Amino acid sequence: AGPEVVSGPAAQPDCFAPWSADTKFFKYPKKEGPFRIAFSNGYIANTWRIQMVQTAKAYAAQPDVKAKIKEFKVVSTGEDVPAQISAINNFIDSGYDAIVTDAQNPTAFGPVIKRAKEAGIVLVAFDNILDTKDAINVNVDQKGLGELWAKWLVEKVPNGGKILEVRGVAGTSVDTDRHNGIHEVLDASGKKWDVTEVAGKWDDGVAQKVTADAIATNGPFDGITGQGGDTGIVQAMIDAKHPFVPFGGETENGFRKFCAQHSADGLKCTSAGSGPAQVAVAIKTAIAALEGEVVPQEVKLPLAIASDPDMKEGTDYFPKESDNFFVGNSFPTCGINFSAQEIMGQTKADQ
Amino acid sequence: MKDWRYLLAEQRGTLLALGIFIVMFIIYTTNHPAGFTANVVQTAANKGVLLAFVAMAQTLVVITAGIDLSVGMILLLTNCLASWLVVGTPLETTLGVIAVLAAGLVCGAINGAIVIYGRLQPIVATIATGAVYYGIGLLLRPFPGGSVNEDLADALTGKLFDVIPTSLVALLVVVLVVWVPFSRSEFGRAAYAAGSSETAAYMSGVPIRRGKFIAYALAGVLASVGGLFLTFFTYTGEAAYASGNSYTLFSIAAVVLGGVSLFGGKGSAIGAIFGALAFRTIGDLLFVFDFDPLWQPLFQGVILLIAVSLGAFALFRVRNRLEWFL
Amino acid sequence: MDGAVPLFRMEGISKRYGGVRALEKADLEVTAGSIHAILGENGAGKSTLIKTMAGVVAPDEGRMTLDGREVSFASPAAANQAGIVCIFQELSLIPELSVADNIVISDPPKRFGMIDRRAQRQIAQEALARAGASDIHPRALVKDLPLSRRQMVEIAKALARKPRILILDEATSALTAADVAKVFEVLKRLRSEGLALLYISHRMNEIAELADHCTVFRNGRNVASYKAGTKSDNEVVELMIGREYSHIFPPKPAAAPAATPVLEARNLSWADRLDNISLSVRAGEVVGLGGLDGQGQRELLLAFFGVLRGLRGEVLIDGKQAFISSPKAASDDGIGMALIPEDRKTEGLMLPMTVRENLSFAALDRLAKGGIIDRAAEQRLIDDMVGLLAIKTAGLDIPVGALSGGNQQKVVIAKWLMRQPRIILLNDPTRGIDVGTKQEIYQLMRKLADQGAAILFYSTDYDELIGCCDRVLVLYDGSVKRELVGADITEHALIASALNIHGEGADMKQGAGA
Amino acid sequence: MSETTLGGIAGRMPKFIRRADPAVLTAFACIVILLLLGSLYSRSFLSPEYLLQQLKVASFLGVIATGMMLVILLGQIDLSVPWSVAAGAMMACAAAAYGPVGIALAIPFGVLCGVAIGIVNGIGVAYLRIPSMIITLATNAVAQGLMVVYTGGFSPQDSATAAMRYLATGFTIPGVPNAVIIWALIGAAMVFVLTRTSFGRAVYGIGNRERAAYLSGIDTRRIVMIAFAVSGGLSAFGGVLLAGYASKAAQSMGDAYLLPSIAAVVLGGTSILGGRGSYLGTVAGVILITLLQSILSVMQMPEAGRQIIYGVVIVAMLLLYGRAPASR
Ligand SMILES: Nc1ncnc2c1ncn2[C@@H]1O[C@H](COP(=O)(O)OP(=O)(O)OP(=O)(O)O)[C@@H](O)[C@H]1O
Ligand SMILES: Nc1ncnc2c1ncn2[C@@H]1O[C@H](COP(=O)(O)OP(=O)(O)OP(=O)(O)O)[C@@H](O)[C@H]1O
Ligand SMILES: O[C@@H]1[C@@H](O)[C@H](O)OC[C@H]1O
Ligand SMILES: [Mg+2]
Ligand SMILES: [Mg+2]
Repeated sequence: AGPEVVSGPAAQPDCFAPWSADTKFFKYPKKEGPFRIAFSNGYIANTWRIQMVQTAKAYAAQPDVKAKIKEFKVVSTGEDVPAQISAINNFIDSGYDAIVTDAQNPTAFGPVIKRAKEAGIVLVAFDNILDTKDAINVNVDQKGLGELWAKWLVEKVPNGGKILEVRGVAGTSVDTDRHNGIHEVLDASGKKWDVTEVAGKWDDGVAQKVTADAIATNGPFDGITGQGGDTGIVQAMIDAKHPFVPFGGETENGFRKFCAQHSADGLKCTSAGSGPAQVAVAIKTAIAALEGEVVPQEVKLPLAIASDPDMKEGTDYFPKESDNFFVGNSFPTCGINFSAQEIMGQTKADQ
Repeated sequence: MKDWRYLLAEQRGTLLALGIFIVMFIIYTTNHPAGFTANVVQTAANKGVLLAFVAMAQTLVVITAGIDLSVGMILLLTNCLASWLVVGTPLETTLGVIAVLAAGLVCGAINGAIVIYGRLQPIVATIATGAVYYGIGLLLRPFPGGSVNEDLADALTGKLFDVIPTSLVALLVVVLVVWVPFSRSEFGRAAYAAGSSETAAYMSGVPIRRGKFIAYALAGVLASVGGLFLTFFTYTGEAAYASGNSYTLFSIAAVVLGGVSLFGGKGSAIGAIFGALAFRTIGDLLFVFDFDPLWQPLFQGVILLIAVSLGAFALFRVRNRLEWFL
Repeated sequence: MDGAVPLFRMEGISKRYGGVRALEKADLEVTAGSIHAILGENGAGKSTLIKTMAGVVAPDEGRMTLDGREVSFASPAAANQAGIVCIFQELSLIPELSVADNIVISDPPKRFGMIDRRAQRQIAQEALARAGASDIHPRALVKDLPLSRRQMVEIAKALARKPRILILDEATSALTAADVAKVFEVLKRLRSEGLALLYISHRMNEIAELADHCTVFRNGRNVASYKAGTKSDNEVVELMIGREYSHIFPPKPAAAPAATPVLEARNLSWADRLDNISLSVRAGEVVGLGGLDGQGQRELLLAFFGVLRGLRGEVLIDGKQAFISSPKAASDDGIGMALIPEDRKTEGLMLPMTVRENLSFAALDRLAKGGIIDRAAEQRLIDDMVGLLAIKTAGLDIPVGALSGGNQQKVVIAKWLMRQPRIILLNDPTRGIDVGTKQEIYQLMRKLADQGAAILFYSTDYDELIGCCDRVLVLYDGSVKRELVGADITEHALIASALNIHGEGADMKQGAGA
Repeated sequence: MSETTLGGIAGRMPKFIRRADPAVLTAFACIVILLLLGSLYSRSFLSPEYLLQQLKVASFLGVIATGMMLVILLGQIDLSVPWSVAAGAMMACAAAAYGPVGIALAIPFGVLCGVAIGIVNGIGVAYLRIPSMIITLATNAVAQGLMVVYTGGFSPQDSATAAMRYLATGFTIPGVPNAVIIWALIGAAMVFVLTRTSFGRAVYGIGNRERAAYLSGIDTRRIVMIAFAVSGGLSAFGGVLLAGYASKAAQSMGDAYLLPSIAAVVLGGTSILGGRGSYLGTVAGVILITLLQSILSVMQMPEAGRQIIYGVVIVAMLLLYGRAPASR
């Protein structure tokens, strides 16, 4: 009872952009709304995920979306993969029309994907996507992100030099993809690069610590790239009185604040990443699929990029706000325009 | 005399765990949109059995008054290993399964050797070996992947006669093949004796070291059975640090819920199994009650807090305050 | 020795613990078919000697022969294999296991490689019966049994191993007279069956009744070996302590003081263990608690000390009703109570901590100003106590666990005297303590009473009750059955009322334990 | 009974022999060896900047491990460290959103939140007699739940106040980071408490034999309760410092401190069974762990190798000096 494979383009081609030229397109049998949609999240205890869950709720509450949804259920199961698999199994057994997931493991969901397909349920993964051709994946280009950061460094450090690469959580595909992207570009540049790799675990504290260590023993560096915890990395540079150098990093507001503040001193940044609002795109995709529209099997989201010298106060960073949220939260091509403040602030007003 | 009273007293922890589990599971299934169906039970069983294996492993060590903070990492390591080895023809698959179990045995034996012959305190010793096992797991699977013999995997995570979850049958088999002989053997008794009072056991000529060593080694085997099941359940290997840690911590919770004393010498793996199933059902309750996703972790925490505090009610019956101290 | 070939012989055995010489070239000969008593004051090396025999302790030098062949045991299991079975002074039962499990622990019967639980139970029942303790259920957990029952289990366990040499290291210290009698029958039977028995006890009357041969230890050496009955008690005691010995009990004052009672109980009841107990203790008085073990004496002391919950009835201090909810409250200045607990190793002391820390532990609140310990004051008080009680220790900063039992007991007493208590509760304080130390403790008790303390004293030893107490209350089944005063305190009266013979059924069986 | 009676003998043994714990000495020796090994890789391992940087980073773990040690001395354990750290950091930052008063009270408020978690642990362990390993696991889960709800529902401020930054990264004495001074002060206070106060004695007493301590008239439940409260407070304070260091609070910031804090305490020679251990040992353990992590990180060892070496080194060091005495 799976979808029909059809030829493109997708129904809303600006938003549902196929990953590559050979991406397949799906057309599911049209169903009558309103739909029962379930969302299976894994881990929840970081800001990115909280912002993501809030965005999901806000999106589902928008009048036009709400009209199409009969029930929107969210379950967060923690870090444990089997618990998430079971949650999805339960959703399947309970007859939801579509299941959206941020998966703890890309390869572990084979049996679930099979069952969902047999039951005719639309399964959409985003952020941590699934390694499959039988469900829909929505994501930013993680490897492209690494490439982007490396290109920035190649451009700003034209003669090659010493680079500090602060990586994420070992063993995740996100970390690997980004790392590979970085190194492919650096290698291809033909310059001589001396890269010091440390693991910052996408966490400011950890990243700051390992950066401080690296500066003390292997510094100074000519350029830096960080996958996350970038506020901490800059902080460590400041604490160690390390000169400001070009930096390719994520979209944390704190990082961007630093970039804007110290741009003149040499902290030339490009900041891009995976916005938590992809969840809204994923839900949107699920609804489109249920309505029988043509959707690509892999949806590629644009990176929300802001680079020196074009970082604008009030759109790209917010000096008065927390360091801790990810600014890139809107996907205009999909009509998803939440700002992070709106998301995190809105509920504050509700309480 | 009143033999059954003694029997009841012996099994009190296990029965309490069984009771807690049944109550929770009834609440769960009666509120489940799909109800008490074979599928719902199978889903719950597959998830629960995994933790049950790890909890059994933890039980063996806890009985000796030790603790194994590396069980979760042995689970990960053997999961990664299985995702390489448990593939191919039935013969290859069988050899793979044996190799995985052997790896678990080796991990457990290393823990045992360090704790018993190295005379290190189990908590730190296993924190350290856990790091090593995780590191090896990460070497095997730098990122998630691999595969498993899917026929075997489907068979063991599926249903027997379309009703009984095979995983439960497998759990039963492991209980019969590992736990029952162990607990009734001289070495099992030595493990209990050592946990209850190591000096007394030594003075009585009990083979303490062997008993403890076997307990640790079998714990490694049971954790690797868990690792196998994880592979069957997910078709892959993954060295996920956080998940390994949470299995370790969950196993402690399961063991306590199952009436196994962390002070050693008391409790049974059967209790720990029900403890594990009950613990898993706490997570399932999220599914049937409509909780705001942000409140879900808090809900789970509070239920856990209540569950572990249940045992404290017995305290109000204590009339002699010296009984507070063991 | 009767010309018989010794079954087992130890020659020149030495063992040191750090600076302590536990054994110094000790010798011993054991013959089949006889009971050999080993005597000596606390710390003389008796336990170390038999631990060496039993494979628990590895000797530093010396040799052991069994049947003329040289042997050495790597573990207790190895000694068991050779037929040497020991009932250790510190019980070696496993609390969380059942009585039956414990009895067969070293060599359980097996079927298909697994323990045969039916056979095990059979063995246990037989062994319990042989030890005269068939009232103990084989399925009961050892931790649920009172100390006296545990000692019986320990004896049954030893018998189940079919030993050639059976060693009892103060195995009867917690037993009641009735149990002791049963055990003695068993031991005599074993002797007639050709076993060699080694018997360690501080109770002279037991040795007199049982032993064929005696060896006295002092400071790690055997100082005398003689045929039982050839020396008077006084001679033996002098051999043990290495000096003259007389007047074990201090004289009692002529008349009891007539002040208002410092400690009084009215209709005190608790659970099913204490039943309507009323009693009073005046300043300057030593009141004994008698009766068979386990008749509520320990509970009564714990009740006064604020340990028990759900107490009914009244406790009065200086005639005023008091609600004591914890040992802390009991020891506070207004009340000034102290309890010398039953088991010094788990209740009285923190064995790994130093003598100093243990001594001041109960008086910290007095030694500290604003929570900070006044170390000079601490030192002064400790010096006083160590002097007063003549505590024998290699220093104040060694672990208290390294002291011999008698000295450990003195530390327990001293730590409470540091608070200058007005009411002193003593729970069998001389168990397993040598005569010399006992004497010191008796004198101390009387001295404290003379200085105005009210003392409530539980003992399993009738001689002590007779020698020390102004009055004795005999408990039976949780209530006071009889009060004996002055000259009425006789062994006969104590035993009779302990068995409750005065009241109803004359042939009461002592079976309250299990 | 007649020979050497009397107590004045205490003074005879030289003090340093009685005091110096071989485990602590070996731990410090291991630190030196680690540094020497590191310096083979890069000269900068012996540079003052690197060493100070290590001490600064160590002081966060040091503050947290101080609380852990207190609890371990009781024979208990505190598994609620991760979210006590996070709660302390997050709540301190959150308080700063409430005007000048909030900013002034930010640090005490954060610490207080940790104390609150500790009190729940303490009630569970002391009054309900729940094994600490499990009750602290549960409170950790509850604290996590509360933080998730709070963050999602109230989007609290999460940047550190100037005072927090100053405490963690500023300098009062030139050359010595404030964090190190704070750790030194807390450590000194701890040493004083453990060795000179009745509370400290009671802690060791309870760790050795709670029953005997209770019968000695110690309010054991109060002591246990206080120890857990202190542990919670110190964890939270560690979180406050960490937030100051990173200039912001984050959810997962405590995760990396649970196992290292236990390992540090035990590497320092404190018995996990309670009743035995000295603070100096914990200092050594903290520095050891910090250095080890740092050296492995700087050597660019891949994560897998790092974990393996970390584990092996800990086992090796414990085998060197952390073994229990042989049984006979
Ligand atoms: N494990 C040990 N560590 C340190 N000292 C010990 C140890 N065992 C025995 N000793 C010391 O050896 C000496 C002899 O002890 P032993 O137990 O043999 O005496 P004992 O005659 O059995 O005394 P008691 O009548 O009190 O049982 C004592 O001074 C004791 O302190
Ligand atoms: N593992 C040990 N470590 C240190 N000292 C020990 C150890 N085991 C025994 N001892 C000490 O050895 C001595 C002899 O111990 P044992 O228990 O046989 O006799 P005791 O202490 O005199 O007890 P009791 O008075 O009950 O007979 C005691 O001083 C005891 O504390
Ligand atoms: O994609 C990542 C997300 O899964 C994690 O939770 O937070 C960091 C992000 O980069
Ligand atoms: Mg002895
Ligand atoms: Mg003794």
